[in-house]
Amino acid sequence: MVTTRWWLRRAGLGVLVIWGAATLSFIGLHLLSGDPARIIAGGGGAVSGSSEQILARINEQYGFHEPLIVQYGRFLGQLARGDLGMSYQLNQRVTTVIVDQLGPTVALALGAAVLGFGLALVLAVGTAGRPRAESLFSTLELLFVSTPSFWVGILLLTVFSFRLGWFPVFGNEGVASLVLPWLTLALPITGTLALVMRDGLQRALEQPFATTVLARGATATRLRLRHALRHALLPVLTLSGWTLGTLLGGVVVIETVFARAGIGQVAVTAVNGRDLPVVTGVVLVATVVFVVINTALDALTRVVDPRLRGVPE
Amino acid sequence: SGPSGGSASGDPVSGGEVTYLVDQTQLTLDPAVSPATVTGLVTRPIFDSLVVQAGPTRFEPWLASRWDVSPDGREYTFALRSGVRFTDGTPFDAAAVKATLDHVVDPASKSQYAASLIAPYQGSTVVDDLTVKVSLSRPFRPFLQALSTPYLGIQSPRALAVPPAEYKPVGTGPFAFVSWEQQKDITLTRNPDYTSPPANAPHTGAAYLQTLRFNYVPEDATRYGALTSGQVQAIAAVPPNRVGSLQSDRRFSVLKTELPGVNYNLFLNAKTGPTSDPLVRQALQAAIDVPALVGSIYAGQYAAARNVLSPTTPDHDQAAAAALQAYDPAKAGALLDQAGWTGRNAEGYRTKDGQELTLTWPYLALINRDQRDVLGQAIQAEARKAGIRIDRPNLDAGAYSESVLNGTYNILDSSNARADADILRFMFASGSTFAKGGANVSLSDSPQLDGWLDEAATTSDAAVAARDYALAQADVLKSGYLLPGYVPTSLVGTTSALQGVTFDPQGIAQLYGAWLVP
Amino acid sequence: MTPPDALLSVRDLRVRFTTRHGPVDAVRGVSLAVEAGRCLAVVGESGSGKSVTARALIGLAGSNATVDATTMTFEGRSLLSLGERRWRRLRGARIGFVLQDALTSLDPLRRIEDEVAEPLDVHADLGRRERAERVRSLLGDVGIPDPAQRARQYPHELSGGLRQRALIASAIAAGPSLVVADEPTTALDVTIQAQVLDLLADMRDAGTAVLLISHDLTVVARMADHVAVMYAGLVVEEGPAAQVLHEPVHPYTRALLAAAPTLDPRGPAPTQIARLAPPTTGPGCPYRSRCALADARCHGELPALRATGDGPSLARCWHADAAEPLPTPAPRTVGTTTSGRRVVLEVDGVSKRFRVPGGGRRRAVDGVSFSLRAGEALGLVGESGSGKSTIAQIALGMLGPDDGRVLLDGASWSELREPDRRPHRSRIQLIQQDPLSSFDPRFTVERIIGEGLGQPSRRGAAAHRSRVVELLHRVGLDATILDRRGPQLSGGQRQRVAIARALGPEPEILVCDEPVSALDVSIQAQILDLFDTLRRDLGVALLFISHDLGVINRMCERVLVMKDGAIVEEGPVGDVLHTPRHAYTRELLAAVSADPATGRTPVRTGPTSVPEGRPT
Amino acid sequence: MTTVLHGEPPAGLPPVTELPAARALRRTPWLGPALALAFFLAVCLLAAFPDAFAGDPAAIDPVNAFRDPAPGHLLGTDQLGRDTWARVVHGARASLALGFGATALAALVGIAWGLAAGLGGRLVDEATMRVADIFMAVPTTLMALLVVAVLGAGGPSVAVAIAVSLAPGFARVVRVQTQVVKHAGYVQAATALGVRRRGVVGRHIVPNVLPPMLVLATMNVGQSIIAGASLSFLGLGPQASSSEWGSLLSDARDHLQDAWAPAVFPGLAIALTVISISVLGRELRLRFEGRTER
Ligand SMILES: Nc1ncnc2c1ncn2[C@@H]1O[C@H](COP(=O)(O)OP(=O)(O)OP(=O)(O)O)[C@@H](O)[C@H]1O
Ligand SMILES: Nc1ncnc2c1ncn2[C@@H]1O[C@H](COP(=O)(O)OP(=O)(O)OP(=O)(O)O)[C@@H](O)[C@H]1O
Ligand SMILES: [Mg+2]
Ligand SMILES: [Mg+2]
Repeated sequence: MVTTRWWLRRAGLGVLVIWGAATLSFIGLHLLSGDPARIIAGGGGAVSGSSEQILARINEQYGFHEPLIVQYGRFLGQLARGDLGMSYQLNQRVTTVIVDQLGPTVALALGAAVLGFGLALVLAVGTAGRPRAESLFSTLELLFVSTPSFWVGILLLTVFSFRLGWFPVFGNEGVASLVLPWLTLALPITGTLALVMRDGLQRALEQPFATTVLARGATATRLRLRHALRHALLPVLTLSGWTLGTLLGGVVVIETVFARAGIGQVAVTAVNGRDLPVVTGVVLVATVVFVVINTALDALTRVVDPRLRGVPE
Repeated sequence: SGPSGGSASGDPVSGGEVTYLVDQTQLTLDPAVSPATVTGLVTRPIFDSLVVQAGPTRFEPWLASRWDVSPDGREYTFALRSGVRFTDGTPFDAAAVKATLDHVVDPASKSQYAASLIAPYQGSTVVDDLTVKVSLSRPFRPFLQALSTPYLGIQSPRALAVPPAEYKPVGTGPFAFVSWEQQKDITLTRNPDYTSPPANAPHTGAAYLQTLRFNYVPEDATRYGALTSGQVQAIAAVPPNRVGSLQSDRRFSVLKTELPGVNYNLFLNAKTGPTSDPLVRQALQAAIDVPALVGSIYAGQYAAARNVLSPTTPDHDQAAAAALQAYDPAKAGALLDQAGWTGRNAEGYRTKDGQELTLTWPYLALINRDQRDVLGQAIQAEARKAGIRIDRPNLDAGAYSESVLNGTYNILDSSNARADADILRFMFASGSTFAKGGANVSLSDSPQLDGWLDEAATTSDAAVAARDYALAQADVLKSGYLLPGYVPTSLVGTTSALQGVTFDPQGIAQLYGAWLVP
Repeated sequence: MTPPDALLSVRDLRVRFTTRHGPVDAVRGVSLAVEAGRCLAVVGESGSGKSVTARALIGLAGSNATVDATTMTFEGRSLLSLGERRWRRLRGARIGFVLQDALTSLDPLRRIEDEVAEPLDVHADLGRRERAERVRSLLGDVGIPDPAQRARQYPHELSGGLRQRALIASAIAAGPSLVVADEPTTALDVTIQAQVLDLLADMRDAGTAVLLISHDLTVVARMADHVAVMYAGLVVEEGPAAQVLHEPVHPYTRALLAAAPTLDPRGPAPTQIARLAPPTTGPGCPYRSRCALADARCHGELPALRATGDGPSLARCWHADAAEPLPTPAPRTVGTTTSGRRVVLEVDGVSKRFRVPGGGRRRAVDGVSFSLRAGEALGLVGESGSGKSTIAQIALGMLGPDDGRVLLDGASWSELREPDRRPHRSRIQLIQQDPLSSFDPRFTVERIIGEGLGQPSRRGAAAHRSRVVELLHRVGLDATILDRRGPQLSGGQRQRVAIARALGPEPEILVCDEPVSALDVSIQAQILDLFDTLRRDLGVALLFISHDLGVINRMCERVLVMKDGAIVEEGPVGDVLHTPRHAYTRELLAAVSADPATGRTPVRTGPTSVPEGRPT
Repeated sequence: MTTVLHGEPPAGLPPVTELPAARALRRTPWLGPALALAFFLAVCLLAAFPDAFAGDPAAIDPVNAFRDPAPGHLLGTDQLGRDTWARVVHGARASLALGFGATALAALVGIAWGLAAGLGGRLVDEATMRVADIFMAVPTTLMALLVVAVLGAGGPSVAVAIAVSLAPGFARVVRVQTQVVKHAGYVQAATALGVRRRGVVGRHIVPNVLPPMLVLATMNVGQSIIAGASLSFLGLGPQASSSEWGSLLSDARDHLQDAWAPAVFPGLAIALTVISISVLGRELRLRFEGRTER
C-alpha cells in the first residue's frame, strides 16, 4: 500500500522542490535589470521619474541596499513563516493578493479539469475499438489539441457573447460567466486525454484478459467499464503533471481573454510590472499546488495499480 | 464641459446601479498617490475639492466658500464651508485640509503626480476651525487649478492615519467607497447626506444613482461587447472604429471630449544617438504623415495633434503648429542628406559611415492603450519609406524604466492630461528629468525655454503667462523635441438610459448628476 | 467417429481472418468431439490453429474472423447462428475457458476474488457473503493454500502456478460442463506444471469434459484420453492417446515425438525434423515440403482424414500405411573422458546479494563453488529464480560477487578491473537467455556478429565479412540473412546468430543460459546437436543452464542442482537423474514423471518424463 | 451452410455515421500523413522564401483597411491595410523558428541532461532529477513568464522560455530510456565481447536512446508553436511589428467586429500547421514502434 514511509519521502521531496522553485525565482528575479526601487516608485510603468528622497525611502523599507545573501536569508525566513512579503505595487501583502484571487481561479481550473476529463472519458469509452467513430473523433481531438486556446476563446466569445449574447462578456459573476472559459480551457485537455485514454483502452482490450472476461460471459460494456477503463486511467494519471501544467498555464491566458480576475491576471500584471514578490508568490503557489496534487495523484496511481505498490519511489 | 448624452429626457429619477467599464487600472485608490487617469474618474465621486474649475481660467467655490491670495502670490487663505461631514462621520474642517495637503507632499506617501501639482507647497496653518492658510515657496499661478483636480480632493484625516496597505478613500463627496478588488472592480454607493456640491453643479443634494461600479476590462472588444450586449451601462474608451455604429444605434450614445494637457506625442531624445541631431528630428517630423495615419486608425474620432498641447488646454496656441515640419517626404530626405545619412544598405535604410539609421523606441505593453501599438507600427512603416529603421524592443517595466533613466532610447511616447499649460514645465524644463522625478524625456536643455516656463508659472499676469507659453510651444516643435501624435480624446459609450453624464474641464466624466431612465 | 453422447461436437470447422494482407485461413476443416468426463488433447506446433479452434468454440474468434462449420453442437444445441446474448449465456456458465497466456489473463488491476467471481457476478446473483464463500471454496478446490488471504491479493502477488490455478478457478466458478484449457502449463515450472495437471485430471474425473491444448507431449501423455494432432489448420492425425503417442502414423506426428529430448539413459534419437520449411499452402499435403516420404501425389492432392491400417486412429496421409517403425535411440555418446583435463573456470565460494524493493537484501547466490574443465559440459538446473543466471553473470565477470572469486585458467578474473579484463574477454563467451534482447535493434546480423570480431580495417572489410559468413555457416545459416535485423529473424535463427556471435572470438568457454527454452522441440534438437559438435570438435567447455532436465540429460556429463542460490546436489548426470539424493532433486524428477495412478503408460516421448518403474 | 458467427462489431453504441472525408482517411491510411506532409512542406517553403510568395507584410495602405478576402488581397487586409496573406506568410518563419528553435534547444539540453543522469552515478542521477522536478513543477506558462521576466520579452527569450520548460521532460524520458538501454541484453553482450565503454555508449546507448526522442521532439514542436503564440498573445513575444502568428491574432482580436479575416487566418495557420506536425509525429511514432515491436 501507500506507506507512511512513502508519504514521508514524498513530503521531503516536495519541500525540496518548493525550496528549489523559491530559490530559482529569487535568483532569476534578482538577475533582472532595473532598479527595483524605481519600479516600485514608478508604479509599474510611469514615464515620469521619482525623486531621490522617495527612492531612498523605498530602499530602506524593502532592504534593497543589503547584500543579496542577507536578502535571500530574510526571504527564506519569511517563507518559512508563510509570509511572501509586500507586493511592490499593490500596496498589499502578497499572501492577501493571492488568497483574494484564488477563488475564481480555482473555480475556473477545477471546473475545466472536471469538464475536460469527463468529456475525454465519454469520447474515449464511447469510441474505443470502433474504427469509424474513432477516426472521426480522434480527428476532432487532434483539432482540439492543435488549436491555441486563446484563439478558441476569442471565437467563442465573439459568437456566443457578442453576437448571440448567451453568456456574459466579462466578469466573474455566476456560473454563466464560467461556461465559455471552462470550455475553452477544457478543450485541449479533452483532446489529449481522450487520445491517451482511447489508446489505453485499446491496449487493454487487446490484452488476453479482455478475452478471458468475455469468455466468462461478460458484456462488452462490462468489459469496458469494469476492466479496461482502469487501465486507460493509468496513463491519464501519469499525464496528470502535464494536465496540471496546462491548466495552470491556461488559466493565465483564459483569464486574459475573458477579462476574469484571478491568479493568472495577477501573474501577467506582476511580470509586466516587475512585481517580484508577487511573481515569486504565484510561482510558489503554483509549485505547491503542483507538488500536492501530483503527490496525491501518484498515491492514487498506486491505489489503482497494485503492481506499483511494491516499487519504491 | 461636454454634452449630456442621450435623446430621451424627462426628470431625473433616483436609484439604480451603473456599471462602468474602464480600460485602465490603478495600484492604489489614494488620488494623492496614484497618478492614473482612471483614478481621477473613480475618486471624483468620492472626493470634493476646495475649488471647482468653471472655465479655462475661472474658479468657483466648492468646499472653500471663499479664498484670498496674498499680494506676493505666496499665501492662500481659504474660508471653508461649514456643516460638511466626511462619510466616515468626521467633520470637515481646516485640519482636514491641512492633513490632506501635508499627506500629498509627505515623501512617505510616495506621491509623484499630486505632489508635482503643488510643488511649491510649504505648509498649511489652521487659523480656526473653518479657515486655513496655505503657504507656497514661490508664486504659483496654477495652484487653484491643481486644487480643483481629484488628485487633491480633500480626504478624511481619519482615513489618512491608517497604514498605506489598509487605505480606504473617504471624502465628503456624493458617493462613498464600498469595496475594491484589485485589478477587478470598485464599488461606490450613494452618500445620502451629501450637501456640498460645487457651485456650478446641475443640482444639489444626494446623487441620483444608488450604486456605481467600475470594472477593469482592458480588452477593447470585450468592453464594447459588454455594452452592446447590454451587460453594462457605460464604457470608457470606445474603440474609435465602433463609434459610428454606436451613434447610429438608438439604444446607445457616445460622449466625447478632448482631454486637456500634453497630447500623445513621440518625444525625441535630443541628447544621444541620431536624434541628438536636430536635422534628424525635423526629418522625422517631415517623414511621417501623422494626420493621415491618425485619421485612418482612429476612424476620424481622434484629432491628429499639430501641437504639443491639446486644443482644450488653457493657453494652447493654435499658431504654434506653424513651427512644426509639415509632411513632406522630399524635405525629409533632404534633411537626412544634410545630416549626413546619405548611404543606403541592402534593406533600404539610410547609413552614415556604415552605421544604419536606427532609432530605438522601447515598447511597454503595460501602458499600451488607444491602439498606440498599431499607430506605432504605422509610424514604423512610414519611417521605413524614408530610410529610417525604428526598432521597438518589447520591454518589461524594469528594463523600460532603466532605459528611460539611462537615456538609451531615441523615441519615447506618452501623453499627460492636465488642464494647465504648466504641464510643459514638467515635460521640458531642464531640471525635470526622469532621474529627478520629472518627465523631460526629450532631455531638452535650453535656458531660454526654462526661462519662459519659470516665468509663466510664477507670474500673476495671465497675459505674460500666455505669451511665454506660446513661445515655448513653438520652440519645442521647432527644435524637434517631439513628433505630435493625436489629441487624447475621451469616448464614453453609454446606454441611452444613462442620462446626465458630463465632463469636467479635465475631461473627467462626472457622475453626480447622472441618472437612469427607468 | 463422433460418439452420439458427445457433449461438444464440431464438424468441419473453418476460420478465416480478414486482414490487411488478405485472408488468412487459420483453421481449414477441423472436426472434434468431447464427452463428459473425458479429455481431448489437441497438439501441434506453434501457429497450427489450436488456439483459434478453441476460441471459435466460444464464439470469440475475433472481430475479423469468419467462422463456419457443418455442425457445431453443445449440450445438444446448435451453436451456429447463436446471437451475442445467447453466446454470453453459455460463456463462463456452461463452457469454462482458460486462455493461453496464463500470466496475463487475469486483470492485473483487480483482486483475485473479483476475477474469480466474475462469472458468478455475470451469471448468478449472489449475496456478498455467499459470493465470498464461494470464491474461497473455489480457490480451495483448485488447491490454492490459504484462500481467504489469496482472495484479497492481486495477480502480480501470486506465483505463476497460483495464477494459473486462480484462472482455472474462475473458469469453473459457474460450474461449466466443458472446460477448454489452452496451454495451461506453458511457462510454468515442472513442479507447478504437475500440480495444475493433477487439478485438471481431478475435474475430468469428477465428470467435466476437458479440451486440452498443448504443444507439450508430456502434458498430453499424462492427461488425454484422445489426441488430435494439428498441422497448418488441419487435423493430421487423431485417435486414442495411447495409440497416437505410441504408434504414430503421420510423419509429422512421428517427427514431433522423435525430436523431444528425454531422460532416457540411452540418449536422444537422431534428429528427424531436419528441414524446417514452413507449412505449405496451395493444394496438396501441407507437410509435403518437410516430409521425407513426399511424392507427386502429396504435392497434387490433399489427403483425407482416414482410418489407418489396424488401430482406431485416423490420419491425413497418403503414406499412412507405409510408415516404418520409429527409429530406436542410438547409445549415448557423451563420455566422461574430460575428468583429467585442465580446469578452465573455477568458481570459488561465490555469493551475491541484491537489494530488494522495500529495503533489505536478498541472497541470490549463496556460497557456490564448482569448476569446469576444458571440453566438459556442465549442467546447471534449478527452478526459476534459483540464481542460475546470476551465476552466469558472475562467471562472465559482468557482475562482481560479494564474496568468493572466479578464476579463469587459474588466473584471477572476478577481481580484475574491467579494462584489465577486456583483453581476456574473448576466452569466455555468453549465450544469453533471451537472444532477441541481446541484439541491438538497429544492428544487422552482419554487425551483430561482427562486433565480436573487432572493428574491420578498411582493407580487411571483405575478410571481416567472409569471417561472419563462415560463422553463420557454422551454425547452419547462410549469408542471405546478413542484412536482417534481430526482429526479422525467426526464433531458431536468432538463437543461432547469438551462438555465432559467441563463437566469433573463438572462446574456450561458452556459458549458455537457457539456450533452447523458447524453442520448438524440432529447432531445439538442431541446436543441441550444434553444441555437441562444438564441444567434441573444438574442445569448448560448456556451462549449460536449463530448467529442462531432458535437455540436461541430452547434453551434459555432470550436473549441478541449485535451489535458493545454493548448490544442493552435484554429480554425473546419470547418477543425479536416476538416483537423486537430495529431496529437491527428487521433487524435480517426480514432477516430470507420469502419474502411476491413472495407469497410463508414460511414453518415452515426453521431454521430461522418466522411464517406467523409476522410484519417485 | 455458412454462418457468420462473429463478423459484426461488438455490441454497445450504435455505429456512428461517418463523414465521407473520415471514411476516405480510414480507407487510405496513407492519405492523412501524405496531406500533412504536403501541407507542412508548403509551410516550410513559405517560411524559407516568404518574399517569393507574398509582398511586404509591413506595407501600410490605410485606404484599403479592413478589406474582406478578394483577388488582390487573398486573405483580406487589416486595420492598416496590410495584406493578411503577406503577414501570415512572413509570420510562418517566426512561428516555425519559435517552434523548432525552442524544441531543438530543449532537446539538446534535455538529452545531455538525461544522458548524464542515466549514465552517471546514483548521486548525479538524484541531483539532476531533483532539479528536473523543480523545473517541471513550475507550469510552462509561468516558467515562460519568469524567463521572459529575466531575459526580457522578444522572440529568442520566448524560445528559451519554452525550451526551459520542455527540457526537463526530455531529460526524464532520455534518462529512463538510457537506463533501459544500459541494462539491455545487447549492451551486456557488447561488454562481454570486450567492447570499450566509449564504444558501448557511442555505438549502442546513444543511438538507441535518440530515435524515441525524435518522436517526442516532433510532438513538442507543435505545442511550442502554440505556447509561443500564447506568449505573444500575452504581449511577451517578439516585437509587435513581427508578424508571428500569435501576435497577428493579438492584433486582430480588437477588430473582429470590423474584419474577420485577420483574426481567422493566422489562427487557421497555427491549427493546421500544428495538426500536420502532430499527424507526422504520430506516423513517425507508429513506424518507430512498429519497427521495434515486429
Ligand atoms: N485475429 C487474427 N487475425 C489474423 N490472423 C490470426 C488471428 N488470430 C490468429 N491468427 C493466425 O491464425 C494462425 C493460428 O493461430 P493460433 O493462435 O491458433 O496458433 P496456435 O496453434 O495456438 O499456436 P501457439 O502454439 O503458438 O499458441 C496463426 O497463423 C495466427 O497468426
Ligand atoms: N539485478 C538484480 N537486482 C535485484 N535482484 C536480482 C537481480 N538479478 C537477479 N535478481 C534476483 O536474484 C534471484 C536469482 O535470479 P536469477 O536470474 O539468477 O534466476 P534464474 O535461476 O536464472 O531464474 P530463471 O530460470 O527464471 O531465469 C531472483 O530472485 C532475482 O529476482
Ligand atoms: Mg495458441
Ligand atoms: Mg535466468
